[in-house]
Amino acid sequence: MRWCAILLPAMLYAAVAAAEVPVPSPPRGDGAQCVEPTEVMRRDHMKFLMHQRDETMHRGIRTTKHSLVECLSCHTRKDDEGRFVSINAPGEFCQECHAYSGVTMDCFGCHATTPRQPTSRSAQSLGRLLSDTSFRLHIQP
Amino acid sequence: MSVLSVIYALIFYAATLIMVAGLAVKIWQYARTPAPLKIPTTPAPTTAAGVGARMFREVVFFESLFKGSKWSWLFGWLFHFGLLVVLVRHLRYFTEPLWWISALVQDIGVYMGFAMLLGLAGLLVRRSVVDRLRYISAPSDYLMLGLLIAIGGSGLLMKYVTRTDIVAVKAFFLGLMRFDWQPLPTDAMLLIHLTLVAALMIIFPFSKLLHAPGLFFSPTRNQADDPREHRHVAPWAAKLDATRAPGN
Amino acid sequence: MPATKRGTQINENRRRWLGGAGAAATVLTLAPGVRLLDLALARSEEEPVSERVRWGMLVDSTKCAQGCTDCVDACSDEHGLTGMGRPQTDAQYIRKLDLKDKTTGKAYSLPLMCQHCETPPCVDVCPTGASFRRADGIVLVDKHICIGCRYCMMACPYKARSFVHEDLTSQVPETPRGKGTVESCNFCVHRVDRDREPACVEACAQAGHNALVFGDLNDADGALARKLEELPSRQIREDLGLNTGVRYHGV
Amino acid sequence: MEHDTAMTSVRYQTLDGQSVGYWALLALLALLVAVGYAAAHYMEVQGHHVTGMTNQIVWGTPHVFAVFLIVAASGILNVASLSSVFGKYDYKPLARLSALLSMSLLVGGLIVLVLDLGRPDRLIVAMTYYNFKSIFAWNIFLYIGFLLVVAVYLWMMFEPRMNRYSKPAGFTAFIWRFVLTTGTGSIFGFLVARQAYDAAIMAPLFIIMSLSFGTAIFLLVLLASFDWSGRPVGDDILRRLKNLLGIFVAAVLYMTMVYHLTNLYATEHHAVERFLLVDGGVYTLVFWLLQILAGGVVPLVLLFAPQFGQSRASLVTAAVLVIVGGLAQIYVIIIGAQAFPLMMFPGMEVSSTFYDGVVNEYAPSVPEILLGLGGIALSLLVAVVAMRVLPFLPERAGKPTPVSAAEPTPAEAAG
Repeated sequence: MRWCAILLPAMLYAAVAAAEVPVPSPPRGDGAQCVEPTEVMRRDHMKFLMHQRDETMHRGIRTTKHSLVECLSCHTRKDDEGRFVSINAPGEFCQECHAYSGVTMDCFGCHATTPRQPTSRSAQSLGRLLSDTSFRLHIQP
Repeated sequence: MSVLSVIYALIFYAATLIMVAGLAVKIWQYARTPAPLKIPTTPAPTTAAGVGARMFREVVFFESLFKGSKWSWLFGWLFHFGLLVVLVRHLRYFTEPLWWISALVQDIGVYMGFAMLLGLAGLLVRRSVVDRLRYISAPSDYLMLGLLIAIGGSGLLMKYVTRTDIVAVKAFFLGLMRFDWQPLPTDAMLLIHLTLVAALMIIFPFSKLLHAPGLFFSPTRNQADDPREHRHVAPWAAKLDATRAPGN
Repeated sequence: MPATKRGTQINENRRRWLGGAGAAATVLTLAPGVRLLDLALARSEEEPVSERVRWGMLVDSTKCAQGCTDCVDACSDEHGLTGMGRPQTDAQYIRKLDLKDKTTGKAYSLPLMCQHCETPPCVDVCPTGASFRRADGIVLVDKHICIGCRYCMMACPYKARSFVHEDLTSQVPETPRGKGTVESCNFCVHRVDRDREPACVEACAQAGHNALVFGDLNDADGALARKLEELPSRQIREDLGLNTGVRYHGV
Repeated sequence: MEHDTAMTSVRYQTLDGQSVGYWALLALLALLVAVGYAAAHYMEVQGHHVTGMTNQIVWGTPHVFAVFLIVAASGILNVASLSSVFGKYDYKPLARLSALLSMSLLVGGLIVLVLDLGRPDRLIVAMTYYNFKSIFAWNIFLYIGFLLVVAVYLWMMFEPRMNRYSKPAGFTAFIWRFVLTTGTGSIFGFLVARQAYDAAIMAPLFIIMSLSFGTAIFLLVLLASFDWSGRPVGDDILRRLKNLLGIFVAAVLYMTMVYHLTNLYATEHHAVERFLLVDGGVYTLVFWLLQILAGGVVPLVLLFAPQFGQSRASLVTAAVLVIVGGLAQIYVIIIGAQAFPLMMFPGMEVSSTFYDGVVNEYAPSVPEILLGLGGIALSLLVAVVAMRVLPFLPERAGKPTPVSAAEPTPAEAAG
C-alpha cells in the first residue's frame, strides 16, 4: 500500500513527462571543419579564447586560429536582407548553448557581435577594409 | 548510447527512488511518532505564529546552534548556505527553460562552492581537533564530511581544471526526467562527481543527514509553550480521553 | 595555415580588391618611406612584440591646421566611437586643442591623445594591472580585467582617458569597448601589429598636412628619429619625467 | 552575558530588541539600504551617464561617502585602542562597540566603493589580479586585513580564555589602522597629475581626519544606543570623549592649514589654491562655510566654550557638525580638486571639445546620494543587528552620575 502511494505518482509523471528532450542545435559554421575537434571545443573553447586574448592583448600576437573575430566570421549568419545577425542573438551560434546551460557571456559587452557589416562602410574607410580579416574571408570565392 | 550512459541512468533512477522512498518512509515515521508531553525548549513562543517564526529562524539562521557554539554555527551555516545556493545553481541541469532563480545565482554560485568547502573543512577540523568532539565522532560522521568535501571538490575541479560538456550533461538529466535517454559525456571527473552524488543520495535516508526533515518534527522546537492555555492531548491519547467520563 | 602562405593570400586579395575599386588614395599612404619597419625588424605573427621597438609620434604643430579635425574623425571612424550626444561623457581618444599664448597672443593648434609614456602614471596606479605598457611602448587598457575604478583617469596628467558611460552596440571588431571600462588612444595597435600606421597619421597625410609622424623611436635611421633630429621638440609636462612617446614641435 | 577579567568587572548584554523603536529603526535602515542598492543597480544598468560623473570628474559623490566611511572606520577604533594600547581602562567597556563600528563602517564604505565601480560584477578580478605598485591594490589588502585583524581582536575580547591576548591583538589593530589610513590618504597623495594632490601631507591629514570623524560618530552611536536601551552613560566618559573630539577637530584645522600653506609656498600652485580658497564658487563656499566654520570652528566653540559646558545637546550638535564638516572636507578634496583644470600648457589659454582649460562642472545626482546614504545605513544596520545578536554593549558606560549633578556647573567640570 505504502509503495503504491509512491509508485503511482511516479508512473503518472512518467506518462506525462515522456517527451522529446530539448537539446540545443546551434547553426553550423561556414567552413568544413572548426579549428579544433568539436569534442574539444565544447569543453575548452573558453580556454582557447582566454589564451588567445592574453597573447593578443599583451604580446601583440595576432594569429587567427583561436581568435574571436575568426569565430564570428564562420559562425555568424545573415538575415534575409543580407545583414549579419548578432552571434549572441537568441538561437544564434553562441547564445543557443549558453542560454541552455545558463552561462552568461561577458564577451559581447565589448566585442563586436558581427563581422563588419559591409554595407555600412563608406568609401573613406577602404584602407581599413583591406586589412579586415573578416572582410577578407567573405570576399574569397 | 554507451554502456556507461545506461549504467549511470540506472544508478540515478535507483538513487532517486531510494532517496525519495526512504525519505517518505522516514517522514511518515516521524509524523506518527507520539509527542505525549509539551516539551518545547523555553523560552518558547506561546502561539502557533510564534512557533512558525521560531522554526523559520531555526531553519534559516540556525538560531539554537548560534546560541550553543559559535564556531560550529559559523562553519555549519557557511556550509549549508553555500550548499543551498550551489543546489539552486545546479537546477540549470534539470530545468528547460532555465528558472529565473537559477539564472540569478549562476555567478555567485561558484563562490558559494568555495564557501561550502570552507565550511566543511572547518567542521572537519573542529571534529578532529576538539577532544570531546573527536571522542563522540563515529566513522559515519567523517564519511558524511568526506563525501560532501569530495563532491564539492570534484565539482570545482570540473569548473576550473578538467571541464566537461555541460550541454550534454544537461541533456542527459533532462533525458532521465523524460525517459528519453541521452548519452553522458565520459569525462573522469564528471563520473566521479556523479558517482559520489548518487552515493550521497542513497545514504541520505539512512544517515544523520535526516536532520534536514527531522528538524521540523522536533517537539522541542515545533511546540507552542501554551500548556496553561490549552490542554495538550496527543492524538493517540485523544481516543482514551474520549472514553473518559466528561467533567472528570 | 602557414603565415607566409596566408600573407600572400592577403596581398592577392588586396590587389584584386584595389584593382576593382581603384581606390588609389589608400595606396599612396603606404608608399615608400611610410613603411613602419625595415624588413629586418618586422616580426612574424607568432612573435611577441619586443623592447627593441618603441613606438612614438611627433606632432608638428606648425603644420597642424586650426579647425581641421581629420585626425579626430579618422580616429572615431577607426575605433567606432559614436557619440551619444553627451559631450561630457562621450569618449574621445584624440582631441584638438587650441592654445593661445597669454603674453604674445600667438595661437597654436595640436592634437592631444595618450602620450604613451615610458613610465605611465596610469599603469602605476591601476589596481588590477589592466592598464599596462606593452613591450614596444604602447600603453593599453586590458578591458578584460578593468574594473572601472577610474584611478587611471585621476592619475593621467593629459586627461587622455575616457570612461564608457553606457551600453554600446556599435563596436568594430578591432576595437572592443564596453560599458564600465576605461579606454584611450591605443596607437591603433591592431594596425601597427599589421605593419600599418595609426588612422590619425594616415588621415593627416591624406589631408596633405603631414603634421603627424609615426615610427620607432629606437630606430635611429627611421623616419621618426630623423624628424626628431631635424626639428626641436618637447614633451608635454616634461617636468613629470614621464618620457612620453608623443613629442611636439612648434609649441 | 559575559564577565570581563578586568579589575572592574564589566557586564555586557545584548540589546533586548523587542521594542517597536528597535524594529522601526531596523526597518528604516533596511529601507535605506534597499533604496541605496536600487540606486546602484540603476546606475549599473543605465551606465554612469545617469550620475553626475563625467570624463572630467571621474570620482563623484559615492567616493565622498565611501572615503568618509573608510576614514571614519579607522578612526572609530581609537576608543578601543585607548584601552588596549594606551591603558586608559575607562574606555575598556566601550572597546567592543568601537571595534564593531570600525568593521561595520568599513564594510559600508567598501560596498559603496564597489557598487560605484564601472564593473562591480568583476569584484573577483580585483581579488585575483594585482598590480603591486598600485596604492589601490595595497588598500585592498589593507581593508581585508583590517577586517580580519579587528575580527580577531573582537574574538579575543569576547572569549574569556582569549582575553589575555586582547592587548597584542589591539596593538596590531592599532598599527594596522594607521597604515590603512596612510594608504587611503596616499591614493591622493601620490597623484602627480593634479594640482591639488601630489602632497605627502595627505596621509597624516587623513589620519587626523579619521580620528576626528570617528570620534564624532562614536559619540553619537554611543549616546543613541545607550539612551534608547536604557543604559546610563556617565558624564566622566563623555567629558573624556568630548575633550578628545575637541583636540582632533583642532588638529584637523591645523593640518588643513598646513596643507594649504605648503601648497601656497610653491608659486605654481597659486592658481589651484586661489580656486579652492577664493573664487572656486561652490567649492570655496563648501570649504569655508561647511568644512571650516560648521565643521571646525563652531564645534570647537560648542565643545570648549564654558557657556555650552557639559550640555549633552551641545556635544551632540558638535558631533553632528563635525560629520557634516567631514563630508564637506572630502567633497572639496575629491571633487573640488578635479574641478580645477589640468595644467598642461602653463601660460597658455587652452580650449577643446574635451573641456580642457575650463573649470569642470559636477552636480551630485540623486542615485549617487542614495547610494552613499545606503552605505551609511548599511554600516548602522550591521551594527544594530550585531548589538542584538552578541553582547557588545556594557550595562553602563563611565561612572554613575549623581542625579543632582547631571548638569554640573563649569566650576565642577573643571574640578
